[in-house]
Amino acid sequence: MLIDSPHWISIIILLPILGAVASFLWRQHIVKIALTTATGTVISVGILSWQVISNGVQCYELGAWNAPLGIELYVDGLSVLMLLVTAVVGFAISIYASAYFEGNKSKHFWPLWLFLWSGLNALFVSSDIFNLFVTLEIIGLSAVALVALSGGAKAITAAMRYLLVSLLGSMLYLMGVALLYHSYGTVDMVLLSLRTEMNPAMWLIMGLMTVGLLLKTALFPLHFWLPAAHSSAPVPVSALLSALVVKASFYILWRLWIVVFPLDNDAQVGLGFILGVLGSLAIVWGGVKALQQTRLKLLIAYSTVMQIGYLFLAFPLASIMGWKAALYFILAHAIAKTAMFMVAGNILIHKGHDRIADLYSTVQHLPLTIVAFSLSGISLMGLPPSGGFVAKWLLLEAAIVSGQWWWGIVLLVGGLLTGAYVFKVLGYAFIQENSTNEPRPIGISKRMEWTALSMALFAIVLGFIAPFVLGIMDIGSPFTKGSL
Amino acid sequence: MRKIKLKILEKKPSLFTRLTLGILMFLLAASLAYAVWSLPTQALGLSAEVAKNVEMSGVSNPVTAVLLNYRSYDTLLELGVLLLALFGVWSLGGVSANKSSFVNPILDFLSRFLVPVFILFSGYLLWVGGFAPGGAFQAGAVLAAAGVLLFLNDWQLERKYSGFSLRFVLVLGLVLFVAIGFGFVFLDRVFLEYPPQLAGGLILLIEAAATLSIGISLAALFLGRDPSVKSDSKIDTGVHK
Amino acid sequence: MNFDLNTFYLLAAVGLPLVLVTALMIKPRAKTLIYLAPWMALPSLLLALLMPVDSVIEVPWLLLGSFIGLTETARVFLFFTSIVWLSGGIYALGYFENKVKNATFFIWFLLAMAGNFGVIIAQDMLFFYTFFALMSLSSYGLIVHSRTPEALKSGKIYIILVIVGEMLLFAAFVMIMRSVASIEFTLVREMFTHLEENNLIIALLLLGFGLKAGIIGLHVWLPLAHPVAPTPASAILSGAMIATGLLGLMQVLPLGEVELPFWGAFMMVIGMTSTFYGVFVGLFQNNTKTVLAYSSISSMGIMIMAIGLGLVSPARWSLVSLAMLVYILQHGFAKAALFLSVGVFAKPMTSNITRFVFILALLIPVLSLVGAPLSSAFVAKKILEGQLYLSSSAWSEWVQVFIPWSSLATALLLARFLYLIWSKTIKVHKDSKKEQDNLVPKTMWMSWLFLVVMVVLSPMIVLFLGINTGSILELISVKALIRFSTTITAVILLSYIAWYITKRHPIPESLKIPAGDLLIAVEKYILPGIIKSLTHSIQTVQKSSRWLVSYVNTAIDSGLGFVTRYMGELDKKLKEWTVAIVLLLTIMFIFILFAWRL
Amino acid sequence: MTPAFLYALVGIVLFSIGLYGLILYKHLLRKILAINILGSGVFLVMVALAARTGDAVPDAVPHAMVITGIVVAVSATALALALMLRVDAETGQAVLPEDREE
Repeated sequence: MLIDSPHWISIIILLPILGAVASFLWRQHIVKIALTTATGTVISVGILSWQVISNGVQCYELGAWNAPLGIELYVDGLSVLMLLVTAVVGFAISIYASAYFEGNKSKHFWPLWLFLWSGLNALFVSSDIFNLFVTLEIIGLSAVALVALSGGAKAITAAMRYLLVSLLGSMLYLMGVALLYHSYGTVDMVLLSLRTEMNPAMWLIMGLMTVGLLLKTALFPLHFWLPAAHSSAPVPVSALLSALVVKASFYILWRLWIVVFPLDNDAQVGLGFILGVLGSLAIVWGGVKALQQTRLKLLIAYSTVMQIGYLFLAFPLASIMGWKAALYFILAHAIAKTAMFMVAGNILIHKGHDRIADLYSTVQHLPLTIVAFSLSGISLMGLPPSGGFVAKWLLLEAAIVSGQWWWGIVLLVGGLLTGAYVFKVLGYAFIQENSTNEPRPIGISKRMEWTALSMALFAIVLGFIAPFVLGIMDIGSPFTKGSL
Repeated sequence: MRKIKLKILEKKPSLFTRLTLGILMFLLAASLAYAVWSLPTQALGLSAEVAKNVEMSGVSNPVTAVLLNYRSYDTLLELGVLLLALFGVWSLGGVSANKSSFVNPILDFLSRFLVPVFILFSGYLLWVGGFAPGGAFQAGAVLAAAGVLLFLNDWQLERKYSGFSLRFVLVLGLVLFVAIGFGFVFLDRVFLEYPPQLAGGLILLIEAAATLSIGISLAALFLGRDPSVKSDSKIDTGVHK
Repeated sequence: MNFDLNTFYLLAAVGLPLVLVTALMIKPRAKTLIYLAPWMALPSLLLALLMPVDSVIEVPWLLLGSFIGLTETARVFLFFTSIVWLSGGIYALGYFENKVKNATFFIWFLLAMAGNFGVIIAQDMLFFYTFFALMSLSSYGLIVHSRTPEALKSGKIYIILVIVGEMLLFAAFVMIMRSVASIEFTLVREMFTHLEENNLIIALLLLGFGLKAGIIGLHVWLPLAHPVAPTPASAILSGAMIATGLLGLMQVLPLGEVELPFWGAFMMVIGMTSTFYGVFVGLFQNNTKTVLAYSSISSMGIMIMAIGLGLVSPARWSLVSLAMLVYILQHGFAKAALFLSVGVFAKPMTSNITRFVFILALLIPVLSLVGAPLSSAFVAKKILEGQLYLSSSAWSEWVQVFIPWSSLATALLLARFLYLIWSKTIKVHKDSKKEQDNLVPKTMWMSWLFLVVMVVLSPMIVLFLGINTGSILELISVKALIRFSTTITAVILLSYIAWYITKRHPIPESLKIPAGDLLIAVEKYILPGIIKSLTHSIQTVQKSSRWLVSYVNTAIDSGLGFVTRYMGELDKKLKEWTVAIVLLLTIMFIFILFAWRL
Repeated sequence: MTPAFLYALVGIVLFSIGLYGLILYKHLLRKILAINILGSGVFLVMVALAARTGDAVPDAVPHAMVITGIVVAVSATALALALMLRVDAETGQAVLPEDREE
């Protein structure tokens, strides 16, 4: 049966690559090719997820060579959810972009984005730390090129900085890979998890790989490249970067932390404390900075700096519930942030600017867009009913169970800060003013308003289907030591 | 070629900064050295595994066996990275090449002489890769060198080849790799698995296509723009500082 | 998956409004959809009437695993809430002349409706909290519907308080969750005594729910939000949504199980204060809807007092809660009817006869709120008093004095309301064609009259819903009749005196209490006062020492700007490669050190 | 000290020098070169340590990985150089805004 075939795991990687190539070759049909590829990829990911949900973990030995000689692909519940959120966000952004880009930009956008999608899928199913480096590079290079796509000094310099930072991060990671291989003779995560032990080389490996990936994830104080890159990119790209790309490096760090690094519970709590502190600082810093911004896109970019902080609060908790909270933060943030950037895009096209103080009357002209902003804001604040709320609830529970209630305070502070900047924007958008010297607002495509709203609604729905999602997370028990 | 100012006013960083950084770098190097030092002096790594399976791989050069058989997935993705870089560079619009009126006669003569040699050598490297150091990337690099030489001589790709045909050659390596890798899925094998008796031939085929694509991609990266698009007047400011 | 029919009915009642919201978003110009909006309350009404009570169902696939169902309390709430939503909605159909233009109103309306019903059927904290937030946040859309500056300002205050309230409740729920390890209300109530920080939890709950119920100090949003919201929205806010604050307290607090003398006493004092405070401030208002908002604050005060009574003597709770349910039900109908009447009387009537009939009808909710015999409020207060004779608590005497006086206060405030509405009714000229066109739409007065009828029937409804209050007729005594007529006479006399005096000597503007009393006071008097005294002291210092002043001035000048600038500087610094990578290496070395020490 | 370690140490030194250059130099071309030096250091460590097999044939896997790594580095460098040209064209200087000195 086609649907039971084990090869879907390779198809989800190959299909977007071939789509990228096809859209590069036949430029006159680019949007058709791209949307077909996007649909095909979503269906493939759906089939793969269904297989994993019904039959459990999937393993695929590429070239029929098993580890350590060959490369194995591996899909468990965590991978499935990452693939699914990539598919949902990716599909929505494809729809949105098909209305957003035109002409020359479109010609360059689709091959790059489909490559990025392929890289993300490849990353989430890989269990080989060197192969992860290659996928990380695919993601990094396509992301940089996508940022530069909007042209102009701001975007180009942001892309340049992003590229340098991304390369530095990759190299630090690769140094870790080199040392790991020469210490243990394999780059396969499963085998590494059986072999690694604490020794001086291991301390350094952990340090190098962690900071390399932190740099790519833009955790405070290494976030310096993110606001410029995320705010100057074209809107669909900003959404991709905030929703998916920063999560990719986080995902690797996460897997390493749980599986590869030889950390017992005490070590996880101890070392995790550093990450937890940095995460808390990111929340406060990102929140306050977001509040100070006068441009909507920059505000949203700083909000990403803040939201990344939440992911790291799970590290010191070192419990399965904490990890689940982190995963729910990833899902909720990915969906809500996509919606929020789409909102910014709609406003940008409609008004010709994104100055927060001049957003008046937006609610009259773009009611659906403002609803989308409010809904995604609710999810980011962690108010019910939303995905963000479930994540906060889980994290608080985990914090209290492990006796580290102080992370809960950070959570509440973060919620208030988010509330402040969301309502700052809404407050301006609700003002009604009939000014005559304003250039006539431009009508925007219904498709763009609706994708934004659908994403925002999905961020809310995520709050209602938690048991289902949390159930998927248990497949292959990715959060227990020695799994994978 | 557009020139950029190489010398800029770089204030020398303060002694404090340099000292701090120096100490940090020393610490980094020292700890790395300590880590490397602490590794066992002898480690087989995977060489035994590589050697054991090399007969099944279709080639006798272990590096090529790893690159195109055991870990061919990495190589496939890496061809993707190269193509991706090209997409990226082309998406930047490129800075147009100013037609220089003067062609260096020595360079011209040398290139006429060298380009065929380079192509021949590239073919040799490709073929030798099966059993000795060499292979698609080395061959591709030499091929690209020939292209660079031509570009330096103000050689231009004929217009009718610079569109679809060029793009087709650029993606050929990747597409053929995927096609052959996935082809055997229909014969009940997994992705990138070749029957051992066919492996040698298939690998050579993939490498040949890859060499072509890599060579042309690298040369195209050197050119820095999509030759089928007339230089974008907005980007080509021609500002020369 | 456990999925029985009851689960389906319960979720459908909450889900249907949401389905219609989606439909309305897709086709905001579809008139049929808008006309459907009020009827989305009907399934809940049927549910309240037909669903077996005390069926708590576990729904494991929803949220993090939910419990829903109808208890005795929930049924009463669901009944009157759905009726208020139904009539409010129908009223709104007439209220908005251009329904298509006001489609957004119905979107918020339906969202808040779903939230309200969800809160009522919730039997666990998470489900409750989720829908409580949905309701509170969507109400923002109702309040700012007109988009006038006042509406936006009230909306802003409302939303700030809502967010703060949500955070407090969230903190309380998580703390409960931590010790009870369950979110189900029944378990929460049982386990409450074993909670470690139960004082803190109760304080948080009281603040969170008090905001919704408008207890004194937390009431400031009410009189600001109600007048600016469209009339049907204020009716629903005051008739239905305000009561969810009480419902929350009744669901979580261990009423009837544990004696909490301090908190009981505290709530009684707070409740009684709210009752009289609301009336006092309300008497000075000129806007009919503001007066009603204050009256709601006053009524909620009585209910808070009753909850306090339940905490003081748990043995009495079963009957006290009966009284509460009866009172809340009737308050919902009556208050919603009064709000709706504002819109009805703002338009000309066909004839003076109609007007007369309408005025008579208007008296019904007024009198029943005051506690006229045969009304539910009368029954409720009777039950409360009856309890007190049996109770030995020191509080009983206080309450015995409180109840008649509260009736008098309510009556006074409502007299003010009647006066205002009377002075504003528009006299009709029979032959004026223009005014004929501008008559009250049928939907408006019919839904209003429907609520009035509900007020009349409420004692019967209470019995029908299975609350055994005993025969009403037995409760009526000569003493009660005398007491009621005394109250009414007193009110008429007092009102006349007040009218007479103010006619000659109008209350000076400076003495009038603005709507939003406390908040405005802080904004208008206290803050400027502080600033004034600050500047004054600075001036004094200036005279004595110059350098100090310049220092203070700069400090004030910089103020928060200092933080901003400092952060900006730091952010710029972080962008420098040197700083960024030194930080990176530092983090790495800290990491290595930690790993080494482990 | 075996030659393998000696080469690895050289790789480490290259790595540190590359990082030092990446931080201190402002011209983008130098930054890009610094990243390349840094990368070469990593590759050298990887390749050098592969010679610890004890016989003449080194471990082939790190060699293959380094070839992959080099191609990735070449691609990234190409993109970086193209970006640098654009930065220069847009701002008149091949320098990141935070490093500009005026």
